[in-house]
Amino acid sequence: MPHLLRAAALACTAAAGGILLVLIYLVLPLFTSGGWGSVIAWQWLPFQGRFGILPMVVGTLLIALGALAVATPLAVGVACFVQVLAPGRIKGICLALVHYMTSIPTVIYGFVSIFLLVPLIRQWFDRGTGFSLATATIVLSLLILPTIVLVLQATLRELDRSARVTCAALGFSRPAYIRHVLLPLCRRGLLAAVVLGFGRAVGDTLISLMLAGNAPMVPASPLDATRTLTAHIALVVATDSQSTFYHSVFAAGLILFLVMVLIQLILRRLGGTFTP
Amino acid sequence: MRPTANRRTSDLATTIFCWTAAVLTMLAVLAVMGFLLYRGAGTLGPNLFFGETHWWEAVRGVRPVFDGLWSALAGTALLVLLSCLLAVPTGIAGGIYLSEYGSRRFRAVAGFAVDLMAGIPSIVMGLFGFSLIVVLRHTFVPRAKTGLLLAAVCIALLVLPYLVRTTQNALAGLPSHLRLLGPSLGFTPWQNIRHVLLPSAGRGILSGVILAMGRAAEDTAVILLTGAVAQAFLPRSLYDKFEALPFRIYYMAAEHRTAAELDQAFGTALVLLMLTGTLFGLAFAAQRTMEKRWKG
Amino acid sequence: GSLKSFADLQGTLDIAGGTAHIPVMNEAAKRIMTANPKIRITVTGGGTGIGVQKAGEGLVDIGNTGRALSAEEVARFGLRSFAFAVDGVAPVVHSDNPVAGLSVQQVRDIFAGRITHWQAVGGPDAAIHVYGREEASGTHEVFWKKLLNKETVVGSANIIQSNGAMKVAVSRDIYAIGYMSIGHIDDSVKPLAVDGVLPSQATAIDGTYPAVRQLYMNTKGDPKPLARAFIDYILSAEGAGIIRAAGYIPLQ
Amino acid sequence: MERMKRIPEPMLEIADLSVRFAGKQVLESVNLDLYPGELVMAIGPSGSGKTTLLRAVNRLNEAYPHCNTRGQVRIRLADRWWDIYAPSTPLAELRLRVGMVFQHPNPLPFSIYKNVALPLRISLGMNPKETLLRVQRALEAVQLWSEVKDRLHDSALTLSGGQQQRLCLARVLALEPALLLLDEPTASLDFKATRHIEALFQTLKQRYPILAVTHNPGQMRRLADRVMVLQDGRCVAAMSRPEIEDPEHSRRVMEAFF
Amino acid sequence: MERMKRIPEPMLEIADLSVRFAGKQVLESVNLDLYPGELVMAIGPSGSGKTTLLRAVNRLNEAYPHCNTRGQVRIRLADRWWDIYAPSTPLAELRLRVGMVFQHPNPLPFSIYKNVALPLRISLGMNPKETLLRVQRALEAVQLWSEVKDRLHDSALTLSGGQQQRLCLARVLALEPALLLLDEPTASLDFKATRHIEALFQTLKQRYPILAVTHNPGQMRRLADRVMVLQDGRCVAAMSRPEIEDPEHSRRVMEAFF
Ligand SMILES: Nc1ncnc2c1ncn2[C@@H]1O[C@H](COP(=O)(O)OP(=O)(O)OP(=O)(O)O)[C@@H](O)[C@H]1O
Ligand SMILES: Nc1ncnc2c1ncn2[C@@H]1O[C@H](COP(=O)(O)OP(=O)(O)OP(=O)(O)O)[C@@H](O)[C@H]1O
Ligand SMILES: [Mg+2]
Ligand SMILES: [Mg+2]
Ligand SMILES: O=P([O-])([O-])[O-]
Repeated sequence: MPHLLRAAALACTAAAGGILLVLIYLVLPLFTSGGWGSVIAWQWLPFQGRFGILPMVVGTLLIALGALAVATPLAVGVACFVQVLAPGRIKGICLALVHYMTSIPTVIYGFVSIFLLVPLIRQWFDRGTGFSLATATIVLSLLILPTIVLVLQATLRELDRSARVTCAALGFSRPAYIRHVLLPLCRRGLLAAVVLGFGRAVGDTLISLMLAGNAPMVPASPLDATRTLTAHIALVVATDSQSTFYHSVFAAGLILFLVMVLIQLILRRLGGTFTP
Repeated sequence: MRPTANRRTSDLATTIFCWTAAVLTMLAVLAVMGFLLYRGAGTLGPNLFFGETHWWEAVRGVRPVFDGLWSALAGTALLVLLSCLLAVPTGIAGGIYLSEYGSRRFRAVAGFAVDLMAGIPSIVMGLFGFSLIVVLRHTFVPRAKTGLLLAAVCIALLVLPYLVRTTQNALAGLPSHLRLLGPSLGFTPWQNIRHVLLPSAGRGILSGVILAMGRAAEDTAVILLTGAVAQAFLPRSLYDKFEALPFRIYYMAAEHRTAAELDQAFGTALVLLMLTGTLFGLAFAAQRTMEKRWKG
Repeated sequence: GSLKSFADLQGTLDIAGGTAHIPVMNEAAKRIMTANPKIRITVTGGGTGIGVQKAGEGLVDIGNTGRALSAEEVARFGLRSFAFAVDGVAPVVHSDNPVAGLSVQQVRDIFAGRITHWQAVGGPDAAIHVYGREEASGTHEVFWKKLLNKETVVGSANIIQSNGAMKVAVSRDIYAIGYMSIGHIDDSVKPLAVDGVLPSQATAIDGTYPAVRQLYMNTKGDPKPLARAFIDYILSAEGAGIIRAAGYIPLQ
Repeated sequence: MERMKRIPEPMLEIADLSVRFAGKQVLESVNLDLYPGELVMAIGPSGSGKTTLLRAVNRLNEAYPHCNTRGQVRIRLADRWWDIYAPSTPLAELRLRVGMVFQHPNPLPFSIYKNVALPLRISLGMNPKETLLRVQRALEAVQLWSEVKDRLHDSALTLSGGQQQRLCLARVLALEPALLLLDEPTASLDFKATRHIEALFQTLKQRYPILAVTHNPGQMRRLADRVMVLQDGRCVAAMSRPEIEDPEHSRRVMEAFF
Repeated sequence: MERMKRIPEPMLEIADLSVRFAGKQVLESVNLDLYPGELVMAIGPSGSGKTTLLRAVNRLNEAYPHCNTRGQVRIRLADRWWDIYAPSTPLAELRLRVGMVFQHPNPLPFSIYKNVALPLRISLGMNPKETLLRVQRALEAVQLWSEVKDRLHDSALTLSGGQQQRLCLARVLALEPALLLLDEPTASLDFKATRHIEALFQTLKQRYPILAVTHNPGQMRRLADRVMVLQDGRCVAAMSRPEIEDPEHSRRVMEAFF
């Protein structure tokens, strides 16, 4: 049995390595042809030979970080609510709903938002088309919320099992228990949850593609349209397959990949100090 | 007997914060579902699924379905099945190995690889699959085409790291006395895993599987590049192009020509929602029964 | 040239590419498959770029383009083109927009971002919401070459992925302006007269409206029997009927 | 245990207390008054309901599923009577004033220092300097200070069994509760440490009345002012100090009920 | 503890054993031979390394981070000597033959029945019928059967402290190990139950030699064939049966090292 397990683990590792190698192989032409200079730039004007994808990098980060900033506090609140504060019945309903949220498809969030949220944003702010950074951020935060809540709550549940009675006996009120025992102890779980959430946010294509407006520029306000790297790939992959134009798609893919590497490295470094 | 004012305020703030978060979230989800129900419920009926085609002929694949989502439904079901078949055993096994066996070094390397893979956006995975086919065509397999198998493989790769990580985390999160106890009773590592650790971690692992299945059913970006098309009918082999519900929704959301078609799109979204909901319900029930069994 | 020629054929035919073509392709596929259920035709869009690329790589049997192939594309992939219809590309606005026509210069100024307010062109007191297409689109290329004089579309324009989607987007945004295939235009959007010429298939064919192009099907090398039959069918009299019904002018 | 007439008012009043878990009767009609300055011990065979009795005093039984409690538990704090099971009672405050040491040590997965300091900081809102002092005093009281003063920031889970038990006692003492519930507080301690802790209890009971559980007849003889004997959830006997001191009598009681 | 010359071969040989946790010396050069039919007790103040010593015998210390063990531990099974720390030793089998009862009861979060039955099913591959019989016998041996026979399928976590302790003992006995390690196995038991368990140990030691930890001098006097006294991780004294029985001598030893 251990051999089978080992084989599976090796397969997982090999797959990751393989994907990385293929991506690098595909980006190589950019290095040899010196196309990098034109890709790492601020202007996307393909017909004038300017293939800058930095605006998309900024767009990606803005949307993902924005979604994280909205979703993380919400998720912490929901997880603590479910684990500690919710009365029995409501706890069940709330938890079931959050579980259920994981099964709501991205495309449905996008689809519904086009008809529900976009017109609202357009009317309320009376500026822009409604397809904007803000719209995508809000919807994306809803998408990554259950991921964060569930990962976090799994940690909370274990902690709660061992600490609840003790802390009750020490006279901690429930909110104090949340603030001073659960939250500090679940830092690791929270971090893991946030990373997973960030990964999902950066990686999501459909919501930004459908809602962010896809203008290849750095937005000046939350109501401006912007384009993420993922949407960029979806939009530009529809070109013939041997120009710089096309290779910039792989550059976008590689940048997404490298962002993740960076985050992982930072996390690992942090990780050491979190061992209990 | 009275707490300090300071503490009372913080407690109140914490309570209000948690309640607000929960209520907001629930409202948001209910709004999405309510809106879909309101717009889509009216279209539910045999027509939505099979259009003008007779349902029995459609189900058998004798006659193509126009203006119905039957083919998309079947395509999505096949896709989820195939990709889970590939990913679930591998992912769980890999997770167990990483958490219970691997050497420190291997664990670090493999763990990092898995994390990286978890970071690969689905569109990049699609791009990878697409490029792979192009490369294969130029080299070993000149007849390689995008289609169901490729999409399933890419989606399997996409959900694999989630499975590995949730398995690993669920095992790592177990209290240490559980880990000590098996060995002290003479279990081999594998027996300890099989009979003590896995059952205890089962809930966590299963929720990982739920997450994975949900993703497989809903992912649009991967199949966008690896074989989903707007009109294809039932695939006859693993290499055929196929329709899928999420892609159909994406397509119809942008392309509907009439109000009736838009209503169809809402109906399709509702069906997809019910499908993922059912999958989810099944997994949930399985989780319950499993829990009962190992506790008894 | 007619449905009967499919009687002995079977197998799968994959079609992808230009989004202007989709109504024609879908209708033809539907008729062929109804006549002979042994044939399976898959249709999807993606845009002209996808059509060139997928047909070129051999991933689909027929790749559609909304523009003529460049010499380089033909040389690299060995593609053969089959033109089947004439189409124009028109600027469109919401049907409630009081603006009915613009000068070429106004069109250029709007899409270049120099005119940002509807009042500047006699419209309502509101900002102009510009919608554009992705660069790989054939529709975009024609509009950009023939009406915009190769001037870049303003960066803040919302990018839309297909002709159908452009129509939906413009019809839902009262201050929108976009451009799309004339064949796709219906009541939900309003084409703008350019220098007094209202874009329509009639003005396109008689040469008074400038932004005109042909729609092509492309195959890698000579088409295989099923693809051959499909192309022949589109180019037949029955095919012409389908093309006309979709709002395009068949090439005879 | 019939109520005894004394001049001072009791601190704790348990009247007709019954507890069921999933329908199974675990405690039945238990009565007890606890007076200031007194250390009452509950003894009884394993599974007779001693722990459940202690947990009933600060409503911790409710943390377990299918628990049903009837009867009355009242506590006098700052000259006011609180009905512990009344919905309006501020439960957290109450538990804070009722210190409980569990049968098996349950340190939180924090550092040694934080285990004692956290409740002080949170529940009493103490400032860091005062906290440090109080932590040290508490650890000294249970004779743990010298053993851990160099590793205060190690995880409490690395302590030995006896060290953990003393840590949990220190954690409760630091809070200066109004009443102590001790569930076999010296079970994991060596005899020397036990003697020390017992001496500590002798002083403590002047300040906080104590309700303790023990399995050790010697400890009972050394410490208890009164004893209640539980069997199958019922209070089947009681002993006063003279009776406890009479070896013949106490031996007879033990033989009868164990 | 200097080796004693006896005719039978020992079952367990601990030679020059040292254990460090994160650089801190917890055991230093401990030696011990355990002969068949013998019950040896380790005593010593809290934190002196008793638990660590027991855990060293079946390599459970390794489950904690930063543990470093030196020295030799050998065990004789079916007339073959096994070096416990040799990489080639089949660890799982070995642990199966070395039964250990922990200081604090650690039932698995399963049902009462499954807690005892699971190791039988898994490690010994016993069939269900045999298992049931063996479970019942083990629970009877620790006098738990009558208390739990109606609720075998309740969670073991709902048992009282003493019941949990007996359950864990039963779980180990059911496996019929070759050697028993007992870490304060009666700490949570009332005196009657303690006596019973002690009598059980008296019979058991004929079949399995026992290495036990206790805090109870009385228990030591009643049970131990030999005693080793630990202090700060070092073996500082040993007592043979006559010395243990001599109240004066044992009192002096205790006074000296606690
Ligand atoms: N949560 C629970 N659910 C069901 N039964 C329980 C629960 N807690 C305790 N019991 C049962 O109630 C009885 C009394 O338990 P309790 O823990 O009060 O005993 P105890 O007197 O403290 O025993 P010990 O001396 O062994 O600790 C026991 O039979 C026990 O199994
Ligand atoms: N995992 C660990 N990490 C660091 N220190 C440890 C660890 N385990 C034990 N120690 C320390 O080693 C010493 C001996 O611990 P051990 O548990 O062996 O004591 P003990 O003799 O069993 O004491 P007690 O009678 O209190 O159970 C203690 O000071 C303890 O704090
Ligand atoms: Mg108890
Ligand atoms: Mg110990
Ligand atoms: O027809 P197009 O999608 O290429 O504009």
